[in-house]
Amino acid sequence: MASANEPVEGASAGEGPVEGASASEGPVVMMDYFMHLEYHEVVCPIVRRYAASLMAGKILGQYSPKSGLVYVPPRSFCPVSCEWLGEDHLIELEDRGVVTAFTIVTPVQYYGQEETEPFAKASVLLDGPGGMLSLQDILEIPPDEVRIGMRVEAVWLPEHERNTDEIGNRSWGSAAGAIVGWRPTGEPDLPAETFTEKVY
Amino acid sequence: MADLPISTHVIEFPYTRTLGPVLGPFLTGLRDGQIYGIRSNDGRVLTPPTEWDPLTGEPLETSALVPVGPGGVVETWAWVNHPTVKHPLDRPFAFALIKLDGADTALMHAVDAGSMDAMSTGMRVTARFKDERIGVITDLVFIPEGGE
Amino acid sequence: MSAQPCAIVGIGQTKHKKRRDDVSLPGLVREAAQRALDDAEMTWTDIDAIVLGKAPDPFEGVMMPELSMADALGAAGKPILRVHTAGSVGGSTAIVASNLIRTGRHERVLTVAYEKQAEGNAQWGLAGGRSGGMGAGGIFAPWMRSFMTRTGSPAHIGPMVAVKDRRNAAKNPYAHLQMPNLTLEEVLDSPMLWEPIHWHESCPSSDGACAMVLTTETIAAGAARPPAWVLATAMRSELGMFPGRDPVRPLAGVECAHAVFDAAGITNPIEQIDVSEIYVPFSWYEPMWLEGHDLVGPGEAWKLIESGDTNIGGKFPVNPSGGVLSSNPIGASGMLRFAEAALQVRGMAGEHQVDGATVAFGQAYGGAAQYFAMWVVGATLDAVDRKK
Amino acid sequence: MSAQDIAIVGYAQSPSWERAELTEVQFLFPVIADAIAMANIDRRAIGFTCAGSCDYLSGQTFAFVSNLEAVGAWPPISESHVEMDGAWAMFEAWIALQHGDIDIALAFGSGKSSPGDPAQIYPLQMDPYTLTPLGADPTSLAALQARALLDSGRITEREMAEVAARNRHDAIGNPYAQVSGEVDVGALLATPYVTAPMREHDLPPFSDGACAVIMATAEKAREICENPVWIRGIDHRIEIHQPGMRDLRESPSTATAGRGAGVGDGPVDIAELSVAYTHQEKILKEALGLGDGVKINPSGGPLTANPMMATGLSRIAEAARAIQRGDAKRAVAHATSGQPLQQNLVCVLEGDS
Repeated sequence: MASANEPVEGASAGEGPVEGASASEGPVVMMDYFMHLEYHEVVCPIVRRYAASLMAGKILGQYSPKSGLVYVPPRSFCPVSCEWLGEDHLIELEDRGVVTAFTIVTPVQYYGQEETEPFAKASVLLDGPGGMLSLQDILEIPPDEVRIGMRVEAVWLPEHERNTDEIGNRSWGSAAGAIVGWRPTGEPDLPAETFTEKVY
Repeated sequence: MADLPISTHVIEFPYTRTLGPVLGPFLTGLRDGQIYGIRSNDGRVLTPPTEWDPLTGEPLETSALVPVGPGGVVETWAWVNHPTVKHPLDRPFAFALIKLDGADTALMHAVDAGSMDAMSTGMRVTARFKDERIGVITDLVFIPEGGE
Repeated sequence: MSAQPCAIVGIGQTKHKKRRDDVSLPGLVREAAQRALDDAEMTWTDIDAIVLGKAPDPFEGVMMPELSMADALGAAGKPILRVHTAGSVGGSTAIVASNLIRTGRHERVLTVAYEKQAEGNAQWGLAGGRSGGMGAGGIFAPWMRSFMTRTGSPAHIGPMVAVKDRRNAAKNPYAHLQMPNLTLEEVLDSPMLWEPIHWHESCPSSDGACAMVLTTETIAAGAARPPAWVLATAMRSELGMFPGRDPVRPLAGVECAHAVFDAAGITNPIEQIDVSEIYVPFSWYEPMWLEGHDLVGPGEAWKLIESGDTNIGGKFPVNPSGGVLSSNPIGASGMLRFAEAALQVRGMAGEHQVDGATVAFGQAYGGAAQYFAMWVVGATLDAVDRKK
Repeated sequence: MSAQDIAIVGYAQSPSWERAELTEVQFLFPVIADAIAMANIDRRAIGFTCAGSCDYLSGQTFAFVSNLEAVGAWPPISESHVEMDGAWAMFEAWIALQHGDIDIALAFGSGKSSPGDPAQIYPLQMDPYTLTPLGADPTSLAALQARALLDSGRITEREMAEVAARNRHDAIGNPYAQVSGEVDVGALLATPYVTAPMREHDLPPFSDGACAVIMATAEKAREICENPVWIRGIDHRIEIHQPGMRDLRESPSTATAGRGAGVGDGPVDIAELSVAYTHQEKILKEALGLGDGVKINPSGGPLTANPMMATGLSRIAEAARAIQRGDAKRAVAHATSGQPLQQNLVCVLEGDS
């Protein structure tokens, strides 16, 4: 056994550091590691139904009789009343509603960030049976004019341009590929105070 | 099941890892074609070098780096028939625990032996450094000693 | 079987910075742990069990780090647990560790929490790796706006909290951002990130770690420096996203506070708590939690803040360490709150010490303001009774 | 065991799917509901809940938050989460029960491996500087261990194949198994190596699944359950991380945890061990000092169903089921984490005398 700090003589490729081009002379203080992971997840049945309804120009939700809550997109169960929800709990929702909360995001640059201009994301409470779509894009109005109580309606892509492949199991309230966003209807605003509780 | 719609989702990020007083010199050594271990408080030479005693957690003298290798003995090995994109070689190769000359613990690394038949426990291997090196563990692979 | 007392005899933290390029990932964690061991006058081999906490692994790209960090934490042959409850993780980790002492399972427990955010990017992590991320502030902004409307709080209250915390941080050698001369105008002039939050009202991204050594009453009797005693702990979680939830005053936060105060025997928190370290990553969360934990009544928090009562020397000091607004290694921030509360009752908070503090409150929250971890610590086991 | 006696009063598992159609929270939801129903308690009687899962499995930074929906955390609950197998979540819940202020706790583990490629994800579990960049995957690390054991003469490739055949035979009739059936050892040995010295049958299937276990303090357990399964001991330990600094042929952390859990304090009828690779049965059996009379993995074990983050807790549920069915009086359950067998948890269960 060679003594601990002498490079081993003998047939090894050479003694001590091997000559050869090394990128830079100074000490190495950083190490890069490029993580790349791909996930291919089966779209669950209820999201498939939701995506299909969007292709047909309709927004499907699920109503929970026990809790009285409406979930959109539908989730197959109600986490509040802990009851499983099936076909007969599906309901068709309105494509009009009111902005209950919004955020004007000034995009911060990070790897993969494509946004450069401030954008508004809003929670839209749908008319009729209800249902709350979050993180929706507001169109045809500058971000700083978005306000609570504003009446909005969905802006659908033409049927032949719709493509809901992007809708996966975890796209919170996404209607990507069918609804481009929500535009003001021009109707008078509803009083903002009624929504301070429904900030969701 | 085969025709069910699939949603694809990629997470990707270029992490930048700071190295500190032991890993910095260790990877600097690899860039310069030299493998280092570290002398533990009980006199053993640990490879890969750590800032602490792995058994007790007590701090080590971080400047006590010791050159080891480039040759060494295979303590155990596995033949990877189907390498993934994350593996260091794109053709079948061996992962091995290599007790480098001068070290008291084994380094896990890849052996580009060409075929499984070239591999055996107890064989000697030696480091084959890449020409272009940047200071990462993949700056080298091992080959059977006396190989090309 | 009543719970046995749990003492905090060792506290350590790193100098929090944007990027600690002088240490490896385990080296950062060991820096805090070694300081906690030195404070406790214990060695690595004295420790029976380790409880590690941090926020999502994709922040550093290291999965289940307790596995690769076992050796660095002297864990070989010992039990180690890794807790993960989003932003409150630093607090819940400390609570899980204290349970190991209070149930008599172990006698010397090292608990560590960290985040080395400069290895990755927190905004990328919070966006789940996707473009157009909201950022935590983006999720919280509408809730802050709703709180301002509900309580009629004037717009300068948030900026006042930012000035207080960043000036306090100048008295905390470990804090990341230290701005002894920050003014209200500078905060109001700084760019708006998510309306109504200005740049100076939002937390930095930091590399940092925090560690504590917890032990039994008998072992603490021999401690070189006064220990802090865990008087009560509580954790609550609630669903994050469902119609009808009130995220401005989450029920989990209300119930967690009542549970921890009841368990500590606190009947009038605003009077009996000497100092609080609470999770305020965006300025408006100070008033929101003062009311959200029923420390003051609705519409009262901004008055307390405006009067300077939450400053060091005020009636109810909040975040004398500078808080999350000044240092935010996310995984460690919760434990920093718990540890700073313990430092206060040990009389070891140095320049930002609240004089005579014997009862302190540590709080952390996470996720969509849906995870809560809280503890009350005292200079003595009967610290609260002495206040009555 | 000085800790207050605590018993398992309910448990449930999902089937083990190669590729689940439902999302993780959707298939976890009925498992928790079934465990609660078996324990015949009201959901609100649960004093503490602890979850085990791993964000990286599903590739989402806050994936564990959605699992909270399966627990029905409204009104708010006292809950925590470990980024580990559900068996460690059970340990944390078992500790919480010893506080004396609650009397029922829920622990669960869930994981969906199918969306990702574990061979590409799991290298992130290893040392980020010296092992992750090599893509050191669990199969390769297990193969290094298998080779070391083969070289020591303590096992042969035939004996490894026999473990696989026995597990698949025993899995016949187990509704939670994904792989089962009668296989010929000779035929298995004729198949090619995947990662030598391991063949297909030496490796676990990829599985999606979930498991939940409900525990109660002695007094509450006797009140709500006819045949509670007593937890006589739980202990868990971790070993050094770098494979080159360990003797892969041994599992000292399992031996220590086994002593801590009191395995040797009485006869053992069956043992549900987290044998994800055939050669590991020998290592774990010897580390726990289990004689040949002990039936190993009557459920078929992880070689027939291996839902990550739930597979360790499933061993505990299967052992409890065997006791309640009368197939065993005293059982050992084992969970593992880290590659290979770096961290191990041992639990000793006993039926009512």
